[in-house]
Amino acid sequence: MSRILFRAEQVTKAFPGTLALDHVDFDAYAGSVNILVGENGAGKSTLMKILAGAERPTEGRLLLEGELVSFTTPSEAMARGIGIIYQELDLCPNMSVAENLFLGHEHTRNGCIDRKRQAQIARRIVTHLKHDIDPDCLVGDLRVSEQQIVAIAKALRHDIRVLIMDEPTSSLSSQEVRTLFELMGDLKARGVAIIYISHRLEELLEIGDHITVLRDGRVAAHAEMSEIDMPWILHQMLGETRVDVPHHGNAARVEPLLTVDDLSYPRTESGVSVDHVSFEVKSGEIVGLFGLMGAGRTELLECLMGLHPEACGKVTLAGETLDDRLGLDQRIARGMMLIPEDRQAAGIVQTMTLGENITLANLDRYQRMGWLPRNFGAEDVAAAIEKLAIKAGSPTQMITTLSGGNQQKAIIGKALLTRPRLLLMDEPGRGIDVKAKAEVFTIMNRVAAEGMGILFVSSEMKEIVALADRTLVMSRGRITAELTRGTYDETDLMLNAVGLRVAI
Amino acid sequence: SRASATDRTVVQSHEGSNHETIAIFVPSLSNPFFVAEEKFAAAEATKLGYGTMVASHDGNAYTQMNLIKTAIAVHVAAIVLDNAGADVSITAVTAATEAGIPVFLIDREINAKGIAKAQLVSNNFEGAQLEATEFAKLMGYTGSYVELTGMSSDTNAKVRAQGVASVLEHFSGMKMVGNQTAEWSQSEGFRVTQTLLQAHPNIKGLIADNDTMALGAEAALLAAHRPEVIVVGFDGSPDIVRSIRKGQIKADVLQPVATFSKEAVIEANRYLKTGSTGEPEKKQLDCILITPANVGEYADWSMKAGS
Amino acid sequence: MALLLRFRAFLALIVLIVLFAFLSSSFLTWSNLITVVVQSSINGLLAIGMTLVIVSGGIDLSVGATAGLCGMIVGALIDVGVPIGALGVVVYPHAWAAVAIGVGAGACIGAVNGFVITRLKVAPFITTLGTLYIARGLALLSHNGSTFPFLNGVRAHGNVGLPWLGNGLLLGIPVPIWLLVVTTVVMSGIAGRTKFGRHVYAVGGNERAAALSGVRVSAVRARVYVISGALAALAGIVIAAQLDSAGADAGAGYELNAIAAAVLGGTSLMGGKGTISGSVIGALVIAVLVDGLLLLGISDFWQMIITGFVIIVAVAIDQVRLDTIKVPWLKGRRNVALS
Amino acid sequence: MALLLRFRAFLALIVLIVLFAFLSSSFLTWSNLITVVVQSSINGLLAIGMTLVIVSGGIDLSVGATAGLCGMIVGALIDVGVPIGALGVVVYPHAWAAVAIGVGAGACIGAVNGFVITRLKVAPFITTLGTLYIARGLALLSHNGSTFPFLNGVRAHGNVGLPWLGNGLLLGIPVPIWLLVVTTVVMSGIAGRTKFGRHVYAVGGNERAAALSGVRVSAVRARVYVISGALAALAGIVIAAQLDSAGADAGAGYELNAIAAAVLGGTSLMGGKGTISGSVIGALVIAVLVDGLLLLGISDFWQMIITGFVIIVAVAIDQVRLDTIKVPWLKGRRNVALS
Ligand SMILES: Nc1ncnc2c1ncn2[C@@H]1O[C@H](COP(=O)(O)OP(=O)(O)OP(=O)(O)O)[C@@H](O)[C@H]1O
Ligand SMILES: Nc1ncnc2c1ncn2[C@@H]1O[C@H](COP(=O)(O)OP(=O)(O)OP(=O)(O)O)[C@@H](O)[C@H]1O
Ligand SMILES: [Mg+2]
Ligand SMILES: [Mg+2]
Repeated sequence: MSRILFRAEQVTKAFPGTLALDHVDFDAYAGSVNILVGENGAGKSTLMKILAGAERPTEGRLLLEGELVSFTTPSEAMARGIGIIYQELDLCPNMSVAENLFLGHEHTRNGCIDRKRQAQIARRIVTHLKHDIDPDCLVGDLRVSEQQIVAIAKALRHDIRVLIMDEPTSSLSSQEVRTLFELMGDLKARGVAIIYISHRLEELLEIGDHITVLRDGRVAAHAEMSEIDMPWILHQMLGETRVDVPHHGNAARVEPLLTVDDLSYPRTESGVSVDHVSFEVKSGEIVGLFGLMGAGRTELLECLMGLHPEACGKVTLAGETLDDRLGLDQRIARGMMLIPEDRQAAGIVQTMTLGENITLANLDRYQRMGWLPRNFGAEDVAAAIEKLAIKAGSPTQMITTLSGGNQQKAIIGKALLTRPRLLLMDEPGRGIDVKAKAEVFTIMNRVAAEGMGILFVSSEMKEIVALADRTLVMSRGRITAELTRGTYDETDLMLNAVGLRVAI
Repeated sequence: SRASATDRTVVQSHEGSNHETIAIFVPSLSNPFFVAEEKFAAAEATKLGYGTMVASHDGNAYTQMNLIKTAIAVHVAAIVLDNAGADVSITAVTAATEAGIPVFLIDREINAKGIAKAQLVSNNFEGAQLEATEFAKLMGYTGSYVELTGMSSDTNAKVRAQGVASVLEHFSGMKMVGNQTAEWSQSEGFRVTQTLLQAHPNIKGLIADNDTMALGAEAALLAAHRPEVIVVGFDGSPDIVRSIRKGQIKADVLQPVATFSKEAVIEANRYLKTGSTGEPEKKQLDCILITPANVGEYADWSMKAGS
Repeated sequence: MALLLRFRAFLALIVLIVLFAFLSSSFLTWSNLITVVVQSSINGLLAIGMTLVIVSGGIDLSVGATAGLCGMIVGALIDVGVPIGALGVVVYPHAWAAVAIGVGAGACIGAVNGFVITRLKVAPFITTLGTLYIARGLALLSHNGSTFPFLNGVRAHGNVGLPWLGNGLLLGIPVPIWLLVVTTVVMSGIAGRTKFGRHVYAVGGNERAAALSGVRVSAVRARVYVISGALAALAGIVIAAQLDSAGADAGAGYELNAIAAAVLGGTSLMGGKGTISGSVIGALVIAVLVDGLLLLGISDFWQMIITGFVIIVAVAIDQVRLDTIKVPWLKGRRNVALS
Repeated sequence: MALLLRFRAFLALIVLIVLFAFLSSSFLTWSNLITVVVQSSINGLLAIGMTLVIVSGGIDLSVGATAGLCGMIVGALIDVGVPIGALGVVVYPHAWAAVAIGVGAGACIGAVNGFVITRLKVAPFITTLGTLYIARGLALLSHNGSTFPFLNGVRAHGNVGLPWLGNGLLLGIPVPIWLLVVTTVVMSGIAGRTKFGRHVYAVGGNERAAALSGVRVSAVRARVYVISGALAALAGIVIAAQLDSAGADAGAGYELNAIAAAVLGGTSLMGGKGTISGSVIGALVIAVLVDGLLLLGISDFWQMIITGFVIIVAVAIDQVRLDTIKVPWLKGRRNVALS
């Protein structure tokens, strides 16, 4: 058994109304991947922030190679060789990739920042991650997945002994996950202790060496990865709860709910992002949209939602042709709803509470003679919290104090509450735990059975295969394949997604 | 003036020796003229045994109303006021009078009689005529000039501009090529003069309707190496007088600020003691022309000999 | 959180009142307290509109100038009337009609702000700075820099009554206080209990998320300026009514006071946070401070210095308090936010 | 993006210059252009400091008052000297020493702002509003509301030379222009090329991310106020040198102009965005506008109205342009942000 490099002893963290961590012991072994799993809100991120010096524990102590350490700032932890990739990407959108990578640790020459050198190193790290993001590009102009790469690159810039990765793969495609795993292999070989958090359980079995399961802020179990299997993980995480999602099994109705005809959205620098796309979604149908990162899935959904009025093509919803200039609100009123990909930038209203976020899109229904009654929507909020198992002290808790997965659930709750006819979901499963995911999928099945049409983007092939009645595969802005449930597997998906080469 | 600096900084007790307070409200804290006004009035009040309540309404009629309401609410004995506008101030003065608090106006009148107990003002119109006459003489009754006027919404700005015009329009050899407000401000005076010099490089003189603008204009002219341009001002501040002594600004008009500020307090005292000021309500006090010839007699906002 | 922010200005208010009550025998009299509240009413009205604007993520620098211009409009309507050129007659609108026209004019200025900000996409600061200049210039131009005196109208013209709005009493309480109270209650309701109000908070909190939730971002943003303009007009008319005359420079510089009241009351300039009642309390704090210092007979330069000091301390004390007493979750948040 | 933002103010500047050149024969003369640049220098200096502050996510309302107070300090040092009480003598510091002391005093005021904002956690708006009052009050108190006239010193006292800073020439160019140019170049360098400068942008862009990356957020935030204070002091001293007298109300209201220049130049009040050079161009735009309108001999009320109009149009025109010509990536972003 390898050496314990970093150790947390009896760590407790109290927030008002929540005991996020309750006397937790956690060990990270050198040269191994130390897995941390648990439901949303179990306290994983909180523990990691404590290890990285971004939060102070209420109680408990940290030992780095047997030496007692106490960090008051993240820099102190960084100086001791602890690198972290936060769950909520902490990047400055107004600055370039290179600047973000070196923020707080700039290379200087004669008092000035050595931009050339920084760009060089940045390019090297990014290339190492098998990407070609321009170091001078503004981070705010990057897509979420690219930002994730930047965040990873940022943690790798240092000489690290401990690398904490809080859901690094939640917005990466399987190919990128591969690259990341290779990289983790290198780091392991160099004796780095990697702490790895993910809700994609199959990943864990693949790369983990040790596993710790957190439940409600307490350590539920700890084991060597070689000795356990998936059912064990599920059992430790969830207790007796069973998670499997039966397919709704309804026959899709005939009449098309959404018809997209020759939709294009131009983009001068890099060709097109949506390239003459035509397809249909019937009511009661769940349509998966698969593709690699940058395939244009997000932009396709945004075009449907009316976020890009200069997109051209014909979109018909329930027989009504939607004008290009039809605003977001009018599309929502006609029964469309989008669950956006970027939770922080487009999903939650940071200044509002959990309850206010959930009810935000639904205020019309609560109005009584133009006024909102006291405690309007309280029942809906309570129902959403219960149904989606949102872990929160109360509906009046600020949304930003919720764990990442619980924020995502709140966004899903908000969208479902509007009872749309067509639900557009861009990576809805990002960062939510197995149980919640199963819950969301069950709900998707149920509302589909009730006649809602769903178009959902996912980078997880398993999800798509399990859930979709029909799957559209996108590659470079085009739909390269349409696959019907039961007639394809993950390999087919991949082949079609990689591009025209294979498909045609 | 350094001695007086200290007594201003003293936090005066709300109640004076005779347990009564006189409120003194002026339009500005930073224009030397109004500071002098306040200083003379406050000194007189203290001398007569009153406490003082002093504040600036910044030329804002609403702030003035609020100050007066506060004064009413706490029952000051009298109010000495340099008001914020001939029309807009009537209600405020009326309110105080109706509350039994006599108001003594200084420096500017209001467009109503019989409300204030006194209206002691300099004769701005005649003063401006005095200034313009001297200016015309200095110009040799020929040449082009510009005028800097006060804040557009201020009564005295209009009166002075009219006074100046009433004289200068008679000299056909003199030509006004520019007329611009510099808002009573020194830095605005500087800026506006700089630009006016670009549009009218050949001006021979500049007549400013108050001292701060004149000083700003003078600085701009010196910076542009145009010391020969004739500048005259209006108010009689020590700064202007220093400039006249140095031979820069050519003439100025002294307002009897020391006189009317003290007089207002004296009349207030008399009114409080006897129920009457014993004087007519409206009094216009004459302004005095200051030139290099008589500048030696100037001291602290007044002329020794009263020439 | 909202409660706490309101609480903060409230605390400062209480401390100031207690302090002045000790230091000056005149302070805690009915007449002085009424005076203070009346004095806060103008700033309060402006701060209410400003709060909505700031919460939506904007700023409105034009409120002072709008107040001045709309006061002039009402002044002109009452003093000069509307000459009907062709007929050679002059029509005098009723005083309340004049008020309505004035408030409408304010709303129009607000609508222009809203249009420029949402359609021409000019930053709110620039837009409202522009309308500040334009409105002030128009106010000066409208009567050539002069005031409209005597707004109590002429009985024969059927347009008397305006001064009541400034100096009248209703159930023994001055009308401006009623206006402030009613506006506070109504606007608090709108902010907290209507769809529009909640949308304002959402837009200020995260514009994109709001848009994706079906909020008509542009419409919401435009409307807050209309409200702010209308309230500014009302404030300007109350000023004119109190002074019984309308001056073109009325309200000059009031935008800063209104912003200060809102921020004192807990409104965040970054948008999304703030309450109407907090801002009104902020306006009260300022009014109490100005009144109290005057009562103490402190020399005017010192009044300024102390004002500056108290404004800072009022907010700082509260911060210290929060750090000292045990509110662990707040402490936690502070640590995350900062090193 | 940065380039584009700078470009926007630049476009407005060019349009205005061309316009005025057509309308007034005096406009496009060497001496007038020099005058305009000199007139923009004060606002330019203030706007440079303000830009850093705004980029960091703050605001500095105290710059005008700081300028006034520091002008008074230098005025006192030159006019009155430093009386050494015990010895009964008066020491007159050299003019440049006085300037250094004045700038130092400005930096101190900035340090107080920074301390209150970062340690006592008072909002920047409130803090600097407080120091605005305090500094203005102190400036008035310092010489009892009077000015210090005649700052050219006395040769016997060895303290001559100050007015050169305001009206002197160096290589035929007025000194204030040199000051503006040098400050622009130096501060642009600091903002764009040094660790500190980039940290300012990072803090304004995402404070949390910056803190988590090891940026000393408090130190960065505090320092921008020190710089702003020092530049404000320099501006105040230049004003005093130009006028050859230091007045307590110098710089009153300049904070709004400085913010306007920064925003015109593309600085976002939400923080994180803006360039030094953009703000300086913003200051030039304002100076050209004010100068041009005055040259045209337009009446002052109309000057105001037109100023307001041009400020808005200058920014709006640019927006229209961006929507019309094809810059799709910008379009994309804009549309995402709004409906
Ligand atoms: N600042 C805060 N104030 C109050 N409660 C908080 C705060 N931060 C976290 N919490 C609570 O602490 C608990 C643990 O949160 P944490 O983010 O560690 O969960 P997590 O295990 O990372 O979940 P996820 O898988 O969703 O990311 C949650 O209940 C959360 O609501
Ligand atoms: N490296 C790149 N640089 C610039 N543009 C790119 C790059 N990679 C992809 N794109 C463009 O981005 C568009 C798709 O972006 P979008 O975010 O919609 O894709 P997506 O399929 O949703 O991917 P993701 O899984 O990352 O969300 C494509 O049109 C492509 O032209
Ligand atoms: Mg987490
Ligand atoms: Mg996507």
